[in-house]
Amino acid sequence: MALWLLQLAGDVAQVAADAGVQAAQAAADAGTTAAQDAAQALPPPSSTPGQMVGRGRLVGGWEYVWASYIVTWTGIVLYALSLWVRRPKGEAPGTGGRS
Amino acid sequence: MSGLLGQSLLVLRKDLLIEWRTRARLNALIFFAIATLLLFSFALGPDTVMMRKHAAGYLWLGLLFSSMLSLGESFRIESENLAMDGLKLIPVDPRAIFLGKTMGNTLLLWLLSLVLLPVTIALFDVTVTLGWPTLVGIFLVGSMAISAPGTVYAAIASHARARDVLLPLLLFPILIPALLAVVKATHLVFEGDLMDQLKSWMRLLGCFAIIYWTLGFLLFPKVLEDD
Amino acid sequence: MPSRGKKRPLPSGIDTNDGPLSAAPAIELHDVSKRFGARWALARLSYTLPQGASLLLTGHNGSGKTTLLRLVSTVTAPTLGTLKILGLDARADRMKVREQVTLLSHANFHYEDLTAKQNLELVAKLRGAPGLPAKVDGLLDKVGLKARVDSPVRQFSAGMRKRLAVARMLLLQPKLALLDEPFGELDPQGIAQMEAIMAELKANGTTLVLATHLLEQGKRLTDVSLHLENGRQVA
Amino acid sequence: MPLITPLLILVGVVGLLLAHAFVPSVRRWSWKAFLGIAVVMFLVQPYLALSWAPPEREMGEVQRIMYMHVPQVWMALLALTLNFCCSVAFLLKKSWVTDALAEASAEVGVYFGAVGVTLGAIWAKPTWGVYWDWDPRLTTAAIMIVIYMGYLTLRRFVEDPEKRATWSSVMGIISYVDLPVLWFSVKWWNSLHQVQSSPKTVDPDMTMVLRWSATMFLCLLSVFIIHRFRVAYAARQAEVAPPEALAPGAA
Repeated sequence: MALWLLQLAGDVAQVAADAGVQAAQAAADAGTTAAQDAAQALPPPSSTPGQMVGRGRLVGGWEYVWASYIVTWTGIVLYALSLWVRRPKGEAPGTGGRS
Repeated sequence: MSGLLGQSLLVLRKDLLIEWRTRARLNALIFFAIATLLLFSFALGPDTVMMRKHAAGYLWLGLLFSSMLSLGESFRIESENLAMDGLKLIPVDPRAIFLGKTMGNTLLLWLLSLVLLPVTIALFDVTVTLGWPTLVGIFLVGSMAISAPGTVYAAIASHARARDVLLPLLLFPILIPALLAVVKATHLVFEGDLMDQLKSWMRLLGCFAIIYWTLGFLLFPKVLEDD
Repeated sequence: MPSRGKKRPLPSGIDTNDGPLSAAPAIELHDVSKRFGARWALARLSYTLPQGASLLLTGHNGSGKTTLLRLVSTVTAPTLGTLKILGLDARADRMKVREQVTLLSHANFHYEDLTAKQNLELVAKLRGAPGLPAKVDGLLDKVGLKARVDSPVRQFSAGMRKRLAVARMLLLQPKLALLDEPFGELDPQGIAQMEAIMAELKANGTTLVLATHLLEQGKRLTDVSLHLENGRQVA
Repeated sequence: MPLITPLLILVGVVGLLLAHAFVPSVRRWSWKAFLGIAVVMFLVQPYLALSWAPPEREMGEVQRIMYMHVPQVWMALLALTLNFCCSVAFLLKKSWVTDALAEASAEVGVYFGAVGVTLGAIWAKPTWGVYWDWDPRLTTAAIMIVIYMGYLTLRRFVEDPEKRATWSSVMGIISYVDLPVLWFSVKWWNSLHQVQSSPKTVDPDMTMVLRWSATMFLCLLSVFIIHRFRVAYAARQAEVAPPEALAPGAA
């Protein structure tokens, strides 16, 4: 359990790093100031659904968003699989650990 | 019955007596702690400024590693001849066993910290800026904070498989708040407390100690007795 | 606790109302089972031992004798079933039971690094009854350890450890004495000495439960017997 | 979609959870309901989180990681709270149900915590420039996972079911009580190190998507815990089942 999670974290980190080489460089420069500014002043909230609050100082970075989805979904599939492998044997059909 | 406190003190006295009669073991523990500090200073290289800055951390890491040995040992003597069962059957209140053992482990750790202090000063070139009584007090509260959860977990680990691996594995992460607080406090005593942070760190450390002495007192009977 | 009865009811088990004030049996097991890991060391054992009657516990190694004695001593609790000792619940009134019951076991509870005398003094002080520490020397003399009172237990032979354990048991003045192989590791002279000590205990009204392979001595000291096989009562 | 939708679904899910806890007949099918709700919500969630919700002012698109990261950390905390409750309950009254539930919730909590921390690290890279910046939240969560991995290790190292249950309950209580102290210590320790704070948002659209994701992960958490509980409970039953030695009449 722990092992594959660690491996997974490592792999994803690698993938994300490869994918976002250029963006990460830009982000690294913008990142520190961005986070500090954000802590101080927040924009007035938009109440209209769908309207953009702003373009965001940090441009791009979609590969990180995708990486987060990949990690989550892979995790869910693998954990569900591990539950299925460990399902109690000899139970009446329908109540077993099938998910 | 000689009362809870009386029994606790008798258990403490017994542990100290055994510790005194096996002085060789105590000496080995002290040398182990000193050797750990030496290793840290070797690993860090000859950068004096950095050594001084991190001295508090190394001192407490050395103490933490030594405490694993002393905690394990304090329950090994109880599992020889099932002496712990004998204590239970006299009968001794399990809470008295907890209090006595925790006091014993606290004293031992405190003693160890006092022995390590001159070594730290010599190796890492630190100065005690805020006064010795403060430092000795911090050492005492720090030893109390490590001993209470340490005693509960050592009792559990001493009955489980692979106890030598299990104890640090369970105990280290739990102790992180206490370790951060005591290292910070010690560091401030060494380097001076310009921003008056010592009080809040000591409050955190004190809270940790109180919480775990209380929890240990309440939960130790569950560890010791079959229910 | 009611005073223990001098009258010795004959061992037929369940009905023990023939004792005088001591209506409570010494040991009352009801459907007791004990599991260690995946193994059942005792299985559905029900048995009643009246006070004053002494029990001989027989069976091969691993038949559950030691487990039974440890259960009765309250040092461990049964997995299933209920257990009453001297009329007290072995779980709820654990501390009161322990004041009246002692266990003499293979693991003899000594601290290796303390001397014989320090070990006994510790027990006496922890028990807290007045006058106990004064008895330590006499008891060490009685079990034949007078010459070695100040040697650490680590230097003792197995037989000497056994003697010290007997002194510990006598110090605690039990109403119910649980003896797990009391003659083990003793020389013939020691066996005779121990038998005399136990006979004296019994004459003073202590209920004995004796697990031993020395059937001859065992039968002389007891009135009833219980044979265990694979954790089950056979006879 | 009305902004209140996720709250309504959440109320339904919580109601079903309560029914699962107190009505035995519900237990046979409730996990399928949770799974169904989870699947539907999972299908909609990418649209909500990746397109419908506005990008954040400072962090732009990267902030969308929050909809995955934050709810999963919440779920971890929720599972560990359940573990604490089960630990206390077991010490008060011995029961294999609470023991198995404690085991299940600890493992699922560690799982969600590990994924949450991984996502936190991924989020940290574009915003702070490094994967690990000793942010108090991230650090506390990471130590928390280590603590509960120790808990799971202890469970594996003790063979006797009664002892395992008692000792792990003691450890569950001690570990849970440690979490707030840990949080404060890491926060103070960090505040001297540097000031770091994740942006918060009050945009109602963002709140709606966050609630949607939280409800979705709550369903998933329920499915995982129910099934992990079945695994643990069956193992416990096999361990404590009276063998033929205890069959009636054998005595």
